[in-house]
Amino acid sequence: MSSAWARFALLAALLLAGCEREKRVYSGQPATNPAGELYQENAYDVAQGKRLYTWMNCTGCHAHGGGGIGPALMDNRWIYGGKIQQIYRSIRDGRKNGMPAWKNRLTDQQIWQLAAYVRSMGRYVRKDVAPSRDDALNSGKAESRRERSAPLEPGR
Amino acid sequence: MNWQSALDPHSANARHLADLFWFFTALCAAIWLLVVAALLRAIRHPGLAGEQDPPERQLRKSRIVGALTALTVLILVVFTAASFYTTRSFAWPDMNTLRIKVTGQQWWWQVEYRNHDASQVLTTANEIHIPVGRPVTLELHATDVIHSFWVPDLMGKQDLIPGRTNYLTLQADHAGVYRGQCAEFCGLEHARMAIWVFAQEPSAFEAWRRHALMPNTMPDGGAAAKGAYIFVHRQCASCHAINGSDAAGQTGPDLTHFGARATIAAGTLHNTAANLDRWLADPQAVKPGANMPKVDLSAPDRAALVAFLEGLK
Amino acid sequence: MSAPLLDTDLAPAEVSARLEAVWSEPKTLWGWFATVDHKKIGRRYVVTALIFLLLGGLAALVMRAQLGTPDNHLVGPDVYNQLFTMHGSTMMFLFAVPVMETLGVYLVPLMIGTRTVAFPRLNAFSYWVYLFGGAMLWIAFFVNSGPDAGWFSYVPLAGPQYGIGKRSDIWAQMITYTELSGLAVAVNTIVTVFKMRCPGMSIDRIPLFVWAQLVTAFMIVFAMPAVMVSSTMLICDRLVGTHFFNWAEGGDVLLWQHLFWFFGHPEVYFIFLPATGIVSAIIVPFARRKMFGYSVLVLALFATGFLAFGLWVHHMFVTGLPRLGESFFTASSMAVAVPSGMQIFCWIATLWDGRLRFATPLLFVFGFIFNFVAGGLTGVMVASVPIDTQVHDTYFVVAHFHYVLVGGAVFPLLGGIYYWFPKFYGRMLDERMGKWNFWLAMVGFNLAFFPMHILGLMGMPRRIYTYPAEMGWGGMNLASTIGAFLFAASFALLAVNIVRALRRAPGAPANPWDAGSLEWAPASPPPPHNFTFTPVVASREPLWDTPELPVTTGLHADRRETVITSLVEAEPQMCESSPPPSIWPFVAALVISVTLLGSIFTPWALVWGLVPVGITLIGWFWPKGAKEEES
Amino acid sequence: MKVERDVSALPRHGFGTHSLTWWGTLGFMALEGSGFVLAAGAYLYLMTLAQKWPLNAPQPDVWPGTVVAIMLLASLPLNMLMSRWAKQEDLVKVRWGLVGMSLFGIAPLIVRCFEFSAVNVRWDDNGYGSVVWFLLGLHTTHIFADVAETLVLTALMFTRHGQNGRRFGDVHDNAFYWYFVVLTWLPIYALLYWVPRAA
Repeated sequence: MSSAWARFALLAALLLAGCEREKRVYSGQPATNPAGELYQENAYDVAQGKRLYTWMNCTGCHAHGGGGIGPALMDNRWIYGGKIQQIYRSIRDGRKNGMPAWKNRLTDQQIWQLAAYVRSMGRYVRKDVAPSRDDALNSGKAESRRERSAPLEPGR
Repeated sequence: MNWQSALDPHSANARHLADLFWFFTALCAAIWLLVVAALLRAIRHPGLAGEQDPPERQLRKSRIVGALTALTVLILVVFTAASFYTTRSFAWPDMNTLRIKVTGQQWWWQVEYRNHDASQVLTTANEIHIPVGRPVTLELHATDVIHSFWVPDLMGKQDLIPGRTNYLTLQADHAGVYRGQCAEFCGLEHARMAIWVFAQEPSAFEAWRRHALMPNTMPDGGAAAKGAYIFVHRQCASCHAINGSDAAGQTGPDLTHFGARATIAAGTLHNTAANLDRWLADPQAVKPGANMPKVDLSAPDRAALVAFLEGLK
Repeated sequence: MSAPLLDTDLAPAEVSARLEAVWSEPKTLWGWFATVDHKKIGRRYVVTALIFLLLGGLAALVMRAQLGTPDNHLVGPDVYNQLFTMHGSTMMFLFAVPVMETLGVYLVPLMIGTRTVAFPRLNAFSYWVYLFGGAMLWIAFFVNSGPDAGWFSYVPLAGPQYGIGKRSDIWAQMITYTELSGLAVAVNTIVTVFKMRCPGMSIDRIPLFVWAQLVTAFMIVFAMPAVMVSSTMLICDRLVGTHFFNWAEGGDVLLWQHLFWFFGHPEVYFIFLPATGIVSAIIVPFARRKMFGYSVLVLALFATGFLAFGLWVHHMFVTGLPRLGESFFTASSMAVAVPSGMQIFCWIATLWDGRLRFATPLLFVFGFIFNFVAGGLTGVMVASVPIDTQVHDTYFVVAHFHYVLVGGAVFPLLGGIYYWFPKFYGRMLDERMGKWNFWLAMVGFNLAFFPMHILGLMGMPRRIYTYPAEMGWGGMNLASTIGAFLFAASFALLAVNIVRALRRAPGAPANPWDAGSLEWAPASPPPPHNFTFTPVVASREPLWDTPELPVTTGLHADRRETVITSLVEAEPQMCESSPPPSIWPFVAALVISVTLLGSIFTPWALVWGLVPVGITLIGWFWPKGAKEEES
Repeated sequence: MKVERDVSALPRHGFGTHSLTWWGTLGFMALEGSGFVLAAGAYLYLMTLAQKWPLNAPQPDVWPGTVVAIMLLASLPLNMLMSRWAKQEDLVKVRWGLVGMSLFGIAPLIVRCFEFSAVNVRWDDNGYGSVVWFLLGLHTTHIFADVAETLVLTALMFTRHGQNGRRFGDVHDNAFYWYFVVLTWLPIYALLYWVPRAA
């Protein structure tokens, strides 16, 4: 009997995860998410982050995650930490050696979305939340098809 | 107000379409009435004994059905021919006329007046100005999903398809304002993706074009100057460009001469100071899902921005 | 093997009792899931489809409420887009096509005088797959993952980049389920009609309803694979990174539209042709007259079925295709009006001299002609390329296809429900409520959809979730919304009528309408084996022409067996046994559904799923020693 | 009761056009065939849009596909005999024929594994790769399904259920379907390997 309940609970959890994954909040994020974790569990936010990644020309330095002038974003080496809050801070405030601060160029919500997308590049988000390929020139495996990178190395 | 109606044509092309439409409608309505009359007559007609028609009656009915079928074929031939000749009456796209590249994006229109001379290339958004009495060739592109360009007063619609280029010829008979909107479902804000066509006398058009090519002069004092500073140094400039300022964002609509435009956010609101303030306060409350984020601005900052943008005539 | 027991060895009453026992399944839970009775499956299918009609209708009502006034905020764009996608997908894939196909699952064997369908287990499997697919779609909707790219799922909007989340995957996989089930039913119908008609039912005596089902089944076999191919390509683009629709890597956006409409246009006829079959089936008994122009009507079915494959491009007139091609497709789209016209003429010619009985089913046929002809004529208008450039993707088209699909298929279906309800459930529906139902439906439907023609011409595009007041569309939208609620009320009345009838004791006679076709020969509802002795027919309306049907003997009375006849003349060729109940179709449908659902999240699910799917299929086909399997 | 026909003397199972499953198999061939035609149509459609074909990929290596074609064709005589033996209800011949057909089915599947790499393009490289893999995958599914069915039938025929007219009907229909699997490969083979060379 208890296993039946457990199965039911699992099913309910899966369905609710579906709810969260697809929710679309257009304006700001509710106060229930002060640390911004929910952004990386939401397919819409991650997809918006991916748009911003292109629109803000992040590819100029980081390419499609493999890095170039700037560091790679799809491996497990994170100079300033790979948690979403740390990535958020890197984008918002910028980092030395060339990473500009985006706090006056993007809104808080957009920075969170961008950070959530960056997390998806090494597939540190769920597979069903990570974006699929773009309608553009082939740039390798889409985020949703990548294997999750190795566990994060602690930030320096 | 018939500013977006297929039945209120303001160009030769749209008139041909409306004429064809009325021709079809008249004939179809007559056919419908005849069928319904026949049905009513059949209902009232007294029944005959037996389960099957006698042979001579069968033959008579067969002749009638045969004749009606032949008549159907004839009418359809007429319809097909009429359609064919209406299509033929439309000119092929002419690349030597005024060419305007229209790019559909989620959920606004980018408009670029082509010219061999790079200094004469003009970029604007959500509004097209055309000279009256001259064919204008629209070059239709899309960068994200499929959209469809449709200004019914002037011409039928044509899709904008990623990876393909379509052409549409517009020619307005007389000066006026014609509204159109995206006709192919394109996602969240498909409902709020309007475009306005301003048909102007050639001289007025030329004057508009010259003016629109010029950079905006930046305000040198007061609220507007503060607004200009905010625009360039806050989030606005990441996506929007204004010729004459340092703002050079490429992903949102070009806002040069924004104050002279009729609407905000692709026809969502009329362009008034109050509406602009409402839009800037929270775009997502007005056009949920649009790519313009809610930027945290104090009321005075917003007022300054409004003053600046509305001043970009 | 025990000595075979033939029906000639027993008294007729004894045969009937034996066959009833042989053709029933145990009245247990297992029996409920294991049944392969085409009538039970058919009834479940129809009821399930009507539940989906209810859900799709509710979605439409919310949409109408939203559009009733300008700048309305009842629902936002996200919910609205999901609503119209759900409405369209549900009505097309989960209601209209299945309900029409499976009215045939119930009626075709009865009408052709046989005991079951050709592949009863496949039939049960179809139902379960369909049920699971539909349930998945609606559960997804309720957890905020309803598809939102329209029932046509155009790429790139439904593609990997712009179709965010799992929504379009769910749509694409729902297609797999429903097409699997639709194709299986189609094959079943074809073989049943080809090989199982009772002796004497040569091809010139097949009821028009059965002809319609047969032609539809053929269309399904050739058209549905197109949407299977395209939805598989879509899901591959989304999940494993193929580039079918990626214009930057050698794919093409319009490839989707070609494939989708190669299926999508014939699909309209999957719905309409069986509806014409219903119309023909109703007109004859209620006009008390044999059909005028039987062969013309059969020819018209074939002509429509054939032409339907040559007009898919008329959905793409504004995509910028070459002009010459457009002219061809204008002509072909118009040509399809010819067979429809011929059908209408023949029906009116039959009614002309008939001694009409103004019962509800016939009223719905009148409503059908009234509405469908209007929809057909606006169809001729949109077939014209120049006119289409103005009305394409506007409310004019919404009006047009609702006149065709609701007027042309739902009205006949409602008439069919009133006509066949006594056969399905052994009870009559109330005639007075039926007439109310009809008039309410007529008024509601026309009030809801007529103004949309004008709205479209006034520039209102489809699929917009709101519009500004200054567009001047408010009044007519409000009228349309009121009409939609009236139309919904007519369905509520039907529901009340059905519930009240079901609460009465059964007592409908075998042939309450004094009809001539075979489904009215057995009791209402028919026994599990349909016919104690397979009838022999000598005309198109056997119950009229031979009050006591001649029969066939020599089948076994101790196992499920049917007569197999020749393709054209329906002369007996052999006796085929029919499989007993089995739980395996249900299990197989369950396992395949879980596998397909899993594949939305990881393609490996298809690989892992092979093992359980293989096991269930072996379980399904491995003989268990029943008489039917060994003889 | 007026008896007009008596069927007690008629056979209780049949082959070919008398059999329901034969018609059912034909129905499934028709719909799968229509799937093949549409997939091939998609291939040709994308080909006409492309600047060059194969698109950004070397020509496919013809050998594995050719070997598959030869293997499939080589299986036809035995398949033909199988149909005949099944009709004659010769259990011993049918048993060993099925073993043979299982091998004739498995062998091309093994070569097919190499074929996927011999096309010199991956499904996620570009539209050309996608449609090549799609056609190849579609056909592989058909071989796989028929081989699986053949294996189960083989096992079945070696049990006590084998000596039964209905089983021979199944064997006959299985052989019928194998023709379809073999014959569909020929146009796809031509399309995948020779059309791009001719273009």
